[in-house]
Amino acid sequence: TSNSSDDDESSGGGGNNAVSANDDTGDTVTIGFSAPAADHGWMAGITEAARAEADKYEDVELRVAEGTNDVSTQISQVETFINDGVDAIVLLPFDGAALTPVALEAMEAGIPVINVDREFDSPFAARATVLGDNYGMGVSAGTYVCSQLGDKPDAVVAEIAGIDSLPLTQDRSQGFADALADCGLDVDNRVAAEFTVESGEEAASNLLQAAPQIDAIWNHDDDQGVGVLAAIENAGRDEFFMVGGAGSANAMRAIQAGDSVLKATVIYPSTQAADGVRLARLLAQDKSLSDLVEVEIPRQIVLNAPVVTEDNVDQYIDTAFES
Amino acid sequence: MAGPVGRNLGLVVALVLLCIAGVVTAGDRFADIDNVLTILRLASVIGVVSIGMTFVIIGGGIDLSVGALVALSSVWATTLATQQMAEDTHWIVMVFTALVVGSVAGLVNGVVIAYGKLVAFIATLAMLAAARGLAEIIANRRTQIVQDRDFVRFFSGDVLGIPTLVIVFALVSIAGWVLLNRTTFGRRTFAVGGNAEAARLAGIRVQRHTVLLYVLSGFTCGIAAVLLMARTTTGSSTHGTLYELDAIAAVVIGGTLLIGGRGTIVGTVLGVLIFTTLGNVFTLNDLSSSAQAVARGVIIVAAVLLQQRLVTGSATMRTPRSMSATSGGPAGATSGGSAVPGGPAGDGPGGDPTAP
Amino acid sequence: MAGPVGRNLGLVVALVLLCIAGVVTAGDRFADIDNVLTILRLASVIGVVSIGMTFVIIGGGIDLSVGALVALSSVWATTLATQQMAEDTHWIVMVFTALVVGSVAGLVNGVVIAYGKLVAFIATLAMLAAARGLAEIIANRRTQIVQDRDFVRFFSGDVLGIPTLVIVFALVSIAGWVLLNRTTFGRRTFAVGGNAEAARLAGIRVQRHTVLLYVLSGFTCGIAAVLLMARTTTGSSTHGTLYELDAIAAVVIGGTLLIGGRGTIVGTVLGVLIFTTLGNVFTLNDLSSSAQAVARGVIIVAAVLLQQRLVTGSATMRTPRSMSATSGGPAGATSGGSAVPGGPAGDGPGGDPTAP
Amino acid sequence: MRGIVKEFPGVRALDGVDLDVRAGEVHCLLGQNGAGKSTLIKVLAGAHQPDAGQISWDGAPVTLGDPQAAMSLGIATIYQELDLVAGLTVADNVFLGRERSRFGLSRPAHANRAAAELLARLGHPEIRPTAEVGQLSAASQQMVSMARALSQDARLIVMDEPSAVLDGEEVEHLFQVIRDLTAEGVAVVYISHRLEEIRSVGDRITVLKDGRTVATGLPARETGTREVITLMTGRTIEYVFPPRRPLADPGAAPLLEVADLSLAGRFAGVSFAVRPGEVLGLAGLVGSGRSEILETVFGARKATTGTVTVAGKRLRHGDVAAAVAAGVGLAPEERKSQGLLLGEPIYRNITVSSLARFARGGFLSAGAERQAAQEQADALDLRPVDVDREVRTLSGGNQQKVVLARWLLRDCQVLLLDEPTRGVDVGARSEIYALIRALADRGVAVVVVSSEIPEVLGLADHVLVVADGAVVASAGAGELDEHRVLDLVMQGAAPAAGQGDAA
Ligand SMILES: Nc1ncnc2c1ncn2[C@@H]1O[C@H](COP(=O)(O)OP(=O)(O)OP(=O)(O)O)[C@@H](O)[C@H]1O
Ligand SMILES: Nc1ncnc2c1ncn2[C@@H]1O[C@H](COP(=O)(O)OP(=O)(O)OP(=O)(O)O)[C@@H](O)[C@H]1O
Ligand SMILES: [Mg+2]
Ligand SMILES: [Mg+2]
Repeated sequence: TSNSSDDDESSGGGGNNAVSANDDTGDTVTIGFSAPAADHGWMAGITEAARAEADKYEDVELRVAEGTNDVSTQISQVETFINDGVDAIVLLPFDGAALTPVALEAMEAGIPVINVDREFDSPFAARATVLGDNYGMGVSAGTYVCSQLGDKPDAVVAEIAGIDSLPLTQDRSQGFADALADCGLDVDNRVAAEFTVESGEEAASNLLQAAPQIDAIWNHDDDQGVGVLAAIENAGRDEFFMVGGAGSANAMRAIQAGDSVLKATVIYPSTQAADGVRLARLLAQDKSLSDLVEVEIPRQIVLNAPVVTEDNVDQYIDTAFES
Repeated sequence: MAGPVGRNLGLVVALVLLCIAGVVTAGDRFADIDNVLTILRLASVIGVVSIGMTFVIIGGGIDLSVGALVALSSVWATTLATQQMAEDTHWIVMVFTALVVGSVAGLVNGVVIAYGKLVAFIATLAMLAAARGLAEIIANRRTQIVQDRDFVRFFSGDVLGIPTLVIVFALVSIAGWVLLNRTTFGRRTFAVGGNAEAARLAGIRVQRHTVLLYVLSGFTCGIAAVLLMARTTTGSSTHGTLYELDAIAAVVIGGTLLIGGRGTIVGTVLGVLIFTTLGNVFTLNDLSSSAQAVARGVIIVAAVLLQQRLVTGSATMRTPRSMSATSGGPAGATSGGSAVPGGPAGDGPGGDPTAP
Repeated sequence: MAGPVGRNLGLVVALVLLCIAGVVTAGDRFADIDNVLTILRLASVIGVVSIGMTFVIIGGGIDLSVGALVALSSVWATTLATQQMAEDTHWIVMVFTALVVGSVAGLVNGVVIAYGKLVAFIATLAMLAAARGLAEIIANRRTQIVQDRDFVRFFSGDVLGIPTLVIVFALVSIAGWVLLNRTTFGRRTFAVGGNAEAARLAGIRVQRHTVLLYVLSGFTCGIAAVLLMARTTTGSSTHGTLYELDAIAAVVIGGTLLIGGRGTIVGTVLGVLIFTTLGNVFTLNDLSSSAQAVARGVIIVAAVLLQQRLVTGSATMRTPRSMSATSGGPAGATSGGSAVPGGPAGDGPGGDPTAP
Repeated sequence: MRGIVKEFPGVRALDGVDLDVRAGEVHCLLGQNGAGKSTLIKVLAGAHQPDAGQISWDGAPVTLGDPQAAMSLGIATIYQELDLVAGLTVADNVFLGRERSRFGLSRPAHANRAAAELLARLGHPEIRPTAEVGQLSAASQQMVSMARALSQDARLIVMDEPSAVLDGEEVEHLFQVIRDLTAEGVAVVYISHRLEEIRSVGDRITVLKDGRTVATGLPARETGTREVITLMTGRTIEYVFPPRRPLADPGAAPLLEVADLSLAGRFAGVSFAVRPGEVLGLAGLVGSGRSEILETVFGARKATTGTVTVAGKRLRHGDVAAAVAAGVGLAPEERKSQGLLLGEPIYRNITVSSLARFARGGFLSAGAERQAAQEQADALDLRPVDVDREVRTLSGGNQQKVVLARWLLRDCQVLLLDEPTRGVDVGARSEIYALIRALADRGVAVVVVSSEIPEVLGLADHVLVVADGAVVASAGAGELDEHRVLDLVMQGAAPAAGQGDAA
């Protein structure tokens, strides 16, 4: 199944509101889109979802800059969009704070900026913000672990983080730690991978050696999770359960099948940028969110980070990204 | 032999072709002055680093730690303490801090390499890991925001329409050119990189000079950190990721030999501009990033081949040891890891670097 | 001179120290057989790549594209079409595909470098970009799961308790050792890297040999892709990220000169083991990744210094033209980008690399 | 070979050269530095492709597209620049490109044995086949090249200045090998700048000048030295040493004083003093440690004990820069690897040690620099005249002049010259002798190392004979003759064997 068909369905779901005039073709708008390098599945899913979303509208021309993890390069991409006079910019910054000045510049130039995923540090830098909830993700994972292990105060909890130098990773870990603390648990072993299958396998292999007995693992990212599961299988370990993160289709299928240690995953929506594109289009065309009474697009939308388990997986699997 | 343009003819042609491609595919949007400034602004940060790298490579070394040093300098210059001090006095304190941190780290590199006799590749790779780790620890993995508005205003402003960043880059390039071509320091750099033993026997203090080269590279990293701080209003341990590869690529495509002893600042600047313009043209044309990667690979190869053909073609009269080049140039071909066969530098291509 | 152990004494000592550190800090968890096998399994993939890299570097080149080639091979070998074919016949088809893709990409590298006379650094950097882009396009940026259970079972299984991965690594190492030290091909690799002009005058077809070296490197990337597919049960365009730096670091720390002409397989294997063990010990001690980075940098420098001191210390009587080494070794110190001053390889440190 | 033409960018190295070599003869190729001798034999070896001309072998025209083609015809070449792979063993180098293998596996034992046989035949059984070539002395390396050529069972062996790094005894041995070869019908092309060698081993002579054949087929023994020199240079040159003049001030304090200098494991207890205007010669066999003495005096190696004093000031051990600052200059033995920045223009090579003179505040005045270099080049009659040419394209003799020019420009008080005339033709040689003498007359203290005993005797005021790392005799040049020196050298060498260049 390709992602775009998934998205069609999802937009079919979300498209209930599209019966409104919002989906009518309006003035053609050019939207600039810039995101970090698609060096892992979730980020690739982001860009792809954004493109797919734009394809659905005849009146949207999406200009996608090469994904980059160098803030300087990303800044220049936004500058290029400003020079170009695009109608709106959807920006998933590699580092929110670092991209703030250029976003401000765009706003000052009259180009609405939709900030996705990693927040700017100035409220004036974006017209609207679509956020995944990284801290909330950690909290959801922690709460789920608590719910399973709450009665075992000396349970061993391990964490496989994503790229450690990213603030979002810090947020997730913080949320996780906070939630665990609520039920008297803490993280006993923590390793960091790099959002890739391979790094996940490597980190997990070492982790399993470091901790001979584990009760629960939270793995930040389902992409690297494929590798983590491979490592677990190789080591022949199954005394614990694992919670994933991001919510890839792979992970959900594994949860559905129920034959691995992966019992749950916390969704971190990969459709944020697609939402951003929609908002950008509406903004550029002076439309509003049809399901809201409010005539203006809201300033901030924080997406939920629900826990997907065997019980509710059917509900989410269709919108999951393929990694 | 041949002026800088002649020697870098291929690069100039490649850049012009690239610009033509830009104009054809993106029209006014490319040729727009704002767009040109955008390209130059982007080129500034990596460009400054590449100038320092040019010296190190001509001097026979390599510096893999530049990206990490940019990160470390930017983080150190934006700690609460530094910013507090800057607020109490003047933002120049932040600039100063960045430059000192970069230079000192470069000093460590240099001492370990020259006196500890470690291979530069390993020593600076170790510094890469250590400096980035240190930056993370200092910043506690958070992005640190520059509070001083004056600092940002100064560096992100412009003079007569030319962004300060670009002016800094131009100044650094000119200073680099003068230093390399018009001073004893530059002359010694060529000597040390060309034949360290001969340089030593000619009375040059090779070790001390080596140290200075790495300090210089660290210093340019400090400058780059300042520019990046101005551009992003932040200091962060993720700044400068993979700058080492970008800088080395720009230097090498600019005709500087990886084995040292030969290279030009002009070539490096052109190399930086080619890479930056390439990215800009791609963005204007909305290419998917995978396709961009493929195209980038092909274009790099094409540009270097062009440079070789043009320079060796027009310069057969100037290229002495064309022996290996004509006869199937094996020396260069395989010491390719280090030598530039067919010599993009245009002088002495394929000159067997290992023959005595 | 001196057996492989003697020559790599410093590395062996470094590894032993590391193991002692592991035992002291993590006790049984480190010394556990499972843990040792984990280290070896992790070392296998990068180890295989490093063996190929050793040949390329001894031959005077460099291959920055290895990581991308691993990715491309793994993706190509796990496309629906390939997997379908494998299902219809035998999983060996997937292995075969990976090896062929790696070798052909290596062939392209080699031809561009040897006959196109491009610097290896630039040519393989271009291949890095292109191959990864191509991998992304083919995989459509998805992680492709290996469906064939037999394949996974075969490679992730073990023989007499030793994981197949480790056995493959051992076999590749032994084959590499024999090829380098006991065959004409190996002799010629040293010759081509040590003095390409002399090799040419001796009638060696230097260009053809160069091509073969890159094919060999591509081939090992194919093997590594197979191992990685087994380890992760996937093919992905993100596989092998930054392998180029890891492999080069392992090779160089193992005493192979970046300018070519000198190096050992044993050193490379030790280099790989040191890096992998380091990561393992860090994880067992639950070090933060930033602290790991700093420690890693310091330990790398320490290990190489140790290697130099130990080997040159015990070998002063064997190193004749040590002029530069004893008197403050500048030659090596600055050609540090390329030469190993004080020669971790233990043979002829400071021996002026340009002397015949 | 008929009408061979080879052009390099900017240079017509060969301009219609004819050469014919008969089986069983030693054909000597003569010519000044840069005449094109090496280029010619590289064409013959298939290493260069001629731009025009015809090569015939056994009467049939052949094309030598690459070195392998030449080798397969039976042409073996010993190149002027020792083209060996430093990192490989002696045996590997001997058989490089023609390795024997079984089932794809090499046979080191077999190769070692064969290499040992060849080296023994060359009179150098002490060179171990398993030794790394980079560790050997230049002379031993030359032997490895010889062994390489012998191993090819060639019908024509070309030797480009094989004797340059050999001392008298070794040269004699080489000649014996050459005679054995020719007796078997092998033809030899022999290049040397030492005319007396030509006379003793050569059969016929071909003289090159500026890339053209000026004479070919002259009988070696019957042609007079003067005639040959005239052919080579186009003028008559007295192959003599300039007259010594009495020291202006015989009682002057020594400019360079070396006392009890030692370098562990190499030489010990060396003492000497050189007064201004004096030329001190160091004679000895190859490998006796003369180069190392010079290098240690210069600070390029760190002395274990002893002192070096220049004009009353003690030099710090192991500090070249300090020595240079004190006015000491060294023209090293290995010109290319130790003396020259090959990729840089001539003028930069000349000025590299005097940069401070052309700099104000670190900034160079390029004009003054180039002009000063040009003056030196003109004074030494350097060719080409263009000081912007890369040094690597110069012939050996002219490269040597560049190194000398460097120290002349610096106005050195003490000049250490290690084999200053190696690979230098007769014309240039006389010039260099005159130059050395002129320097001495200007008050410079000169130390000369040479493997040619007549050269040391003719040039120096005072001679030290070095054997096995020790000074075995010290005498005025007039008190010694060639035989006496040889005797001293041999006596000194005999007892302390095992430390020589056996490596
Ligand atoms: N660093 C060294 N370590 C060990 N042996 C050395 C070293 N340098 C030189 N030798 C050996 O010491 C001996 C003396 O060398 P040196 O070059 O001083 O001799 P020389 O009299 O100048 O002869 P030549 O004419 O070959 O230069 C030689 O056998 C040489 O191989
Ligand atoms: N690869 C080259 N590129 C340019 N010029 C060259 C090259 N090789 C030789 N030459 C020039 O060709 C001419 C002949 O050089 P060659 O080396 O054949 O002289 P030679 O007779 O061997 O001199 P020597 O006695 O000094 O060895 C010289 O002017 C030299 O500068
Ligand atoms: Mg010659
Ligand atoms: Mg000597």
